[in-house]
Amino acid sequence: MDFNDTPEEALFRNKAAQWLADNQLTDADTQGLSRLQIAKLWQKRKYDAGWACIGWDRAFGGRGASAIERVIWGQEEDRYNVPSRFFVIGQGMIGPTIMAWSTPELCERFLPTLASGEEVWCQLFSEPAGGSDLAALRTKAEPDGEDWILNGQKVWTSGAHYADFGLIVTRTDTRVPKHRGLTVFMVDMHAPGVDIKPIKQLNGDSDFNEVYFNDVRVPDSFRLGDVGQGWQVSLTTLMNERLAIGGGGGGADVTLALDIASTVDIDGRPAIEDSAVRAKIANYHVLEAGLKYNGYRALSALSRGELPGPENSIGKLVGAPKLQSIASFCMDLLEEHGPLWDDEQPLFNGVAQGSYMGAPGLRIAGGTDEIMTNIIAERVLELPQDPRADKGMPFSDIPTG
Amino acid sequence: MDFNDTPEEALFRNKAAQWLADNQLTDADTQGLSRLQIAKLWQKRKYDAGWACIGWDRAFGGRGASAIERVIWGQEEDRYNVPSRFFVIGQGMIGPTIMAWSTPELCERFLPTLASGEEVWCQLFSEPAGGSDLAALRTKAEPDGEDWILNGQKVWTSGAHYADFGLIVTRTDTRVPKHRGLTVFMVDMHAPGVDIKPIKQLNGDSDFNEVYFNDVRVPDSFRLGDVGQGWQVSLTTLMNERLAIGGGGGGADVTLALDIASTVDIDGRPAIEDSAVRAKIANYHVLEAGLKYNGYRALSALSRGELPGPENSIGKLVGAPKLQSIASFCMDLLEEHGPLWDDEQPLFNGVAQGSYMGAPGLRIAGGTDEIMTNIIAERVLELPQDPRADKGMPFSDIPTG
Amino acid sequence: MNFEFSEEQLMLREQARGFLQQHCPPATTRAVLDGEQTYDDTLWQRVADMGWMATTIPEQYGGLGLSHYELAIIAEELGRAVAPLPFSSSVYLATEAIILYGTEDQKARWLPSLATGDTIATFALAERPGQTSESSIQTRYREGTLHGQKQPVADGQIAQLVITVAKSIDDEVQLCACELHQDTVSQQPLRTLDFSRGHSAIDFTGAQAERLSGTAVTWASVERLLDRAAVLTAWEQLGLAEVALEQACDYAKQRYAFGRPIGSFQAIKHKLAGMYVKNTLARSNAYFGVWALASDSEQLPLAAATARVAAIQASLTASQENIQTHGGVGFTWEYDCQFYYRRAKLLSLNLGSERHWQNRLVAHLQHQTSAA
Amino acid sequence: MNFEFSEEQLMLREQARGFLQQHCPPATTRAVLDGEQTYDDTLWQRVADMGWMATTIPEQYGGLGLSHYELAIIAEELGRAVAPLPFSSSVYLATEAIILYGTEDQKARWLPSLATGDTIATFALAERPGQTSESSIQTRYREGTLHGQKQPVADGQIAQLVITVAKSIDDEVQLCACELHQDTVSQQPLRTLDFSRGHSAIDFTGAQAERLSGTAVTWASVERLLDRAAVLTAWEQLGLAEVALEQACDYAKQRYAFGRPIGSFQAIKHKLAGMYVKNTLARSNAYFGVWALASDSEQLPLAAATARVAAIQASLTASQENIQTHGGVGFTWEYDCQFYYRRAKLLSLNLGSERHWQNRLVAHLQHQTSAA
Repeated sequence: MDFNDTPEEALFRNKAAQWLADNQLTDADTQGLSRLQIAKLWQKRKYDAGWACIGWDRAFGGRGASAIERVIWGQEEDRYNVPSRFFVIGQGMIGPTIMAWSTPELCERFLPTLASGEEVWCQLFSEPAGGSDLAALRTKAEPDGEDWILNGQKVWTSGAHYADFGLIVTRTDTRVPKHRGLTVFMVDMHAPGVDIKPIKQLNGDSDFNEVYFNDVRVPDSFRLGDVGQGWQVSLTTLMNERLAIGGGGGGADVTLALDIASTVDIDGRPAIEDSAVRAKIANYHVLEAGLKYNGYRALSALSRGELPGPENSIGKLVGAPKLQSIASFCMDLLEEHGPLWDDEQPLFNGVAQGSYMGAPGLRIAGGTDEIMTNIIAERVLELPQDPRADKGMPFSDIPTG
Repeated sequence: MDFNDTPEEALFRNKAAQWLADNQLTDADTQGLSRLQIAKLWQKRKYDAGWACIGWDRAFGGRGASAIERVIWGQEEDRYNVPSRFFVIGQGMIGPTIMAWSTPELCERFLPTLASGEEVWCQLFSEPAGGSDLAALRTKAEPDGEDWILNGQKVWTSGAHYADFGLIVTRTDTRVPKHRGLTVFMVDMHAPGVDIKPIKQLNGDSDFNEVYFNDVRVPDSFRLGDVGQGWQVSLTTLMNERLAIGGGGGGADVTLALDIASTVDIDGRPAIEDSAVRAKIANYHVLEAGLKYNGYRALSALSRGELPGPENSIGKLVGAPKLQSIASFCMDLLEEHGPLWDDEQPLFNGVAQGSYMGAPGLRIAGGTDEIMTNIIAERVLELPQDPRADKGMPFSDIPTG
Repeated sequence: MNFEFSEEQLMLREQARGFLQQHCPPATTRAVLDGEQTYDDTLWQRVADMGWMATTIPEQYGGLGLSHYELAIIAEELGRAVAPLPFSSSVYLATEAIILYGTEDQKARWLPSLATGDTIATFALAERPGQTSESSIQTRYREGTLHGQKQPVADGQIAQLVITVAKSIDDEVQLCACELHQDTVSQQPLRTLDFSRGHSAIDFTGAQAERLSGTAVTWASVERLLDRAAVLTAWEQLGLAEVALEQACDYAKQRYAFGRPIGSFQAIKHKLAGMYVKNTLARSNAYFGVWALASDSEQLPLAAATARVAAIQASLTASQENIQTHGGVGFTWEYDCQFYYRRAKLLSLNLGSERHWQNRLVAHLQHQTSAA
Repeated sequence: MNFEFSEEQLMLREQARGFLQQHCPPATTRAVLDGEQTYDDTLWQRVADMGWMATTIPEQYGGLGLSHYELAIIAEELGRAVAPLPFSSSVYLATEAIILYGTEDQKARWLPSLATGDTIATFALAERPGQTSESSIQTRYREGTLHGQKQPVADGQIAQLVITVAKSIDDEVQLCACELHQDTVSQQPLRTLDFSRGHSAIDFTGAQAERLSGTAVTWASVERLLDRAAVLTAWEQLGLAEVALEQACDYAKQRYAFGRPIGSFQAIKHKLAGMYVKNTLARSNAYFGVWALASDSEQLPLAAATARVAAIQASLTASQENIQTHGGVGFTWEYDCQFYYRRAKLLSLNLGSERHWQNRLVAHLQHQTSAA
């Protein structure tokens, strides 16, 4: 066990740090560009130098780096303020799915442009009728010659409004139990019949969309896996989602809480000297440090060749409620000033307030706290499943309220 | 709304207080007697003066008092150190069941001796195979002429070793769904074939027993309700249990926590000045005060003629985990001295330690935390039941692992 | 002993609930959230016509002379409706301050128009981030004028009058009444996470003001005022918590997943039962709180702190877990869950945080214990 | 970077687990709980034969000279077995103290027999109820003798040697080694809620003692010793927490209610998942703790406090909810759930409470932040 770099790792870290220092984006580079354009510019620069998707095979634009090297790269890149969220879904989740389920030709067609950031992807899984119950989805795909015709509605689709392609799960058979009638396709988001409507969230942002499909035509060659094999294909994506989402992700944290508690007073003394404040900060640190070292341990497992397992659900399960709680706590430290959330008058930059308003979404998107807990109970602790009212039932017969 | 006595109530309180002052047990009275003997002596003294089971009809030995008067009496009696737990089950739960389901003759036979403490009762419901799933019980009752023959085993029976009679739920039909094949009897605990074995708990006490029935004969006249109506009869007992158990019941509480925190130091200052300590004590007070006023509100509802409903489950649901938590907290205040639990060297009389060791039982006996939560969810909030694997299934076909 | 509201009081509740269902449906709150206004002035007029601002104002000043039981009932209903109104500022704080500490003249001058709602008043306490205490107050009252900055002040921009906590030159605490429409008063709007209630920073640069001086004012007077407002706010928080629980239960009964209502899953049903438990404890503590308030009991400080802490805990939990129960739709702008989430956090910090009131609670427990 | 034990270390774990399954089954703990002895001396001998007491003792003093990784692995297994042994007193505290602070002569005198287990040693810190701090230490060391009372001292009655925290006449902190078999030392047994471990009050009335004086000792030295012991204890707590979770899972899979395993009810399965989450966080923090200990990192104080707080929380929850999952049988004397419940609470207070370590944790966070 060693929490420090080996000599080889230190060498790699140096090399990465050097490249980053030499190639970081300048103000001149980004002048007048949107966040997305900046992200694409940076991604392309990395790609051209062999620093994009470094864990991927060189054939697909990567550099065949190890899991530890990926982490080192991530740590070094994090020192710079570079936008990355636009590619998380495509590179973190969909790329591996394409590799696992597609033909060499399609890999060559799609993976390099995914790695270079030239094409952005989104994931079209959730539907109004199927949130936690993902497999209850209803979007239909019907064969039509060499093509398929898609009709239906997806929801909670991040980045649909700037995505070029989407990975979509559809229902191709309603007469079999729900997990068995699904099929996955790659769909061109610019195709006729694709209609995208942003969803405004309670925090005022619009990170998600509704996506409507009206007679959208997809060639059969864009199918991933066999017809009816969509559930297994989706699981590849979801398994990688656990790694991609993780526990971190900015927002209110122990550092912010310490900062605020060192600034404001309680009874004429800095709040950080208050024992109740200290106890809470200590508990949050236990969660943050635990998740951090947990991530390191998962990485060691990956390095030994193990697959990312359901135990990785813990990152989001702990991280999202922690974000909500610590954000609330930071506001409490500010007392009556806590609710102030004004960009014009920044008080610790509104991070606590923004986190408090964003956290409810994090506790739901990508699997609710309850679903994550169930995954741990059933797939890690191997406790028996809930009785399944719809088990073995043809999809068309399942009660929907 | 008034948290003070009305003039009539004040009069009643005076009368009660006066009688208690005049008639309290003296050291001479109790010299050489066991706790049970003292309890019986006191109960008989109250009975003879019309102060036993004061809510019951005069015909059964009570005084027809109102719900509020019962509380006032309880408050006044609580000022004296009188043993009462021996009669809680009989008077609080079984008496009302007999009144509801029995003949006038049997009421006259059993209720006065129950009120006077001359006969003690126990409740024979739980079985090894049916804990939370009470209706899964297996003790058989088979007809034999005018009698029934009982065979089986009960468990977690409080006071079986000093009880004269017991209220027992038996299975009289295994071919119907589990709730429909039950029948309730009153059984003589001194009858041949009744065998009682104490259960040693983790705290070293033996409050409960296993009770074995081997061909125990019970006359049909001792049946309560019809054959097959045992579930409904049991519900009367359980409904009254919620009121009888309540949330209080001594042990570690905010008063103890305040006492310890005012005695021990943290960093050279009394622990009570520590903000983390204060926050915890405040939270416990919110629970204790909430339960107390909740009890008062339930009482007002009773006074208006409402029946004790499932919302009364909250007392035990909150009270038992609170006891465990505050006991643990009190030990924490004592730091390394916390685990000391020695009668020879009393440190706050070992109340915290005793409570910590007793609380696990309270969280389980009389309905686990989980069962209580389910009752609130299904019967107060009217949320749908869990899917019942055994619903409508003949008892004999239900999986038992 | 009787631990329930009277028949008349329960009728008032029913009436208030019906009124607000009609005149303050979710669309009303949403309109303020979406629009430029920081309150609904039509609703304010309607509520004034109902006489709610007049509830506890004595009859000789144009009030109804009712008790705090009635006011608590109204508070609960306003909480249920997440009403976009300056009610708490004007009624629980400013009006109460004048009734408690004003001179005969001051009462006669301000209470009648507060009773009709023609005057909106507010209360200015906090200055800088962190806990407000006697020593943190920097605003000065000298020779009839106010100097300093107060923020955040709820409803400052729609109020005509503000009761301000200040200190005299010799550091004595003062409650000063100050008309807001003066050149020596300037305001900056402040955005909060609940913009269905307006807030601002108020600068007093020598504004004309007068002391509430019907009775000697000290920091203890301010705390007494806050204790009283805390009870009424607890009822508002409780109303909010209960409606959040009701919404969550309704949704859990009707939304299906895996072929059955999500409310049949213990993960959801036990979450909802937990919310019920917190709400119930908060309600019972609020009962004791309002009794202590209405009967001017010595137990008010402890009762208020207990009601406040319980209400904060219940309302934050209920508003968070209502969203969680709704899943994806719960955190959309389109659904109403957000109203409770915003308002619950705002109310949990108006008047001071959970930690602050936990601390006060224990102080009064200690006081009670040492007195016994 | 590598966040896992080595193959050899994992083999040691397997070997230790097998050894304890054979020689310290639940019946062993039960026998001590039911009997008059406060430890199992046969097991102590067997463990000594395995060389566990010798783990980190340098080879020149008869030890194995292994790292704290190996000792943590043994600690975890002893925790799983709820072993009725004075291991923590003798190894994590007394032996460590001598290695850290003893003179060459002192090490040569005591370490060899501590390594073989022939000497059992313990550590005496606490005196009166409440938090132990530098100022609360009253025991005096003067002119080679000890004066004062220490309680509770774990394993005092079976130990031959005690390392005692005392103060010199000029109030300087001292660590004093004192043989217990002297007329000037008397002991009173103290019963705790975990009587599978013995405790006593020790009176020193002029007992012969000597200072550990290989290096200057201050209160910081005591804290450093406690930090190191806290990491090892966290591993013991973790072992206990994991076995409690395993038992609860096993029972939940096999016990039926309402026609299905209770582990299929979310009320139970989510409870167990919650225990798993706490255990997992405790484990990851314990990894960082043992790395900081083994590598003598500057981060040890923060790592130790974090591991300690996480381990306290995980082990208390696991031991409580294991009983709860078992229902009625869980709180009987006959079932083993009680072992974990008793030991978890004892370990949560040995070395100081959760609050104490939370406070230390934040002190080191502040230190780290201000250093950065």
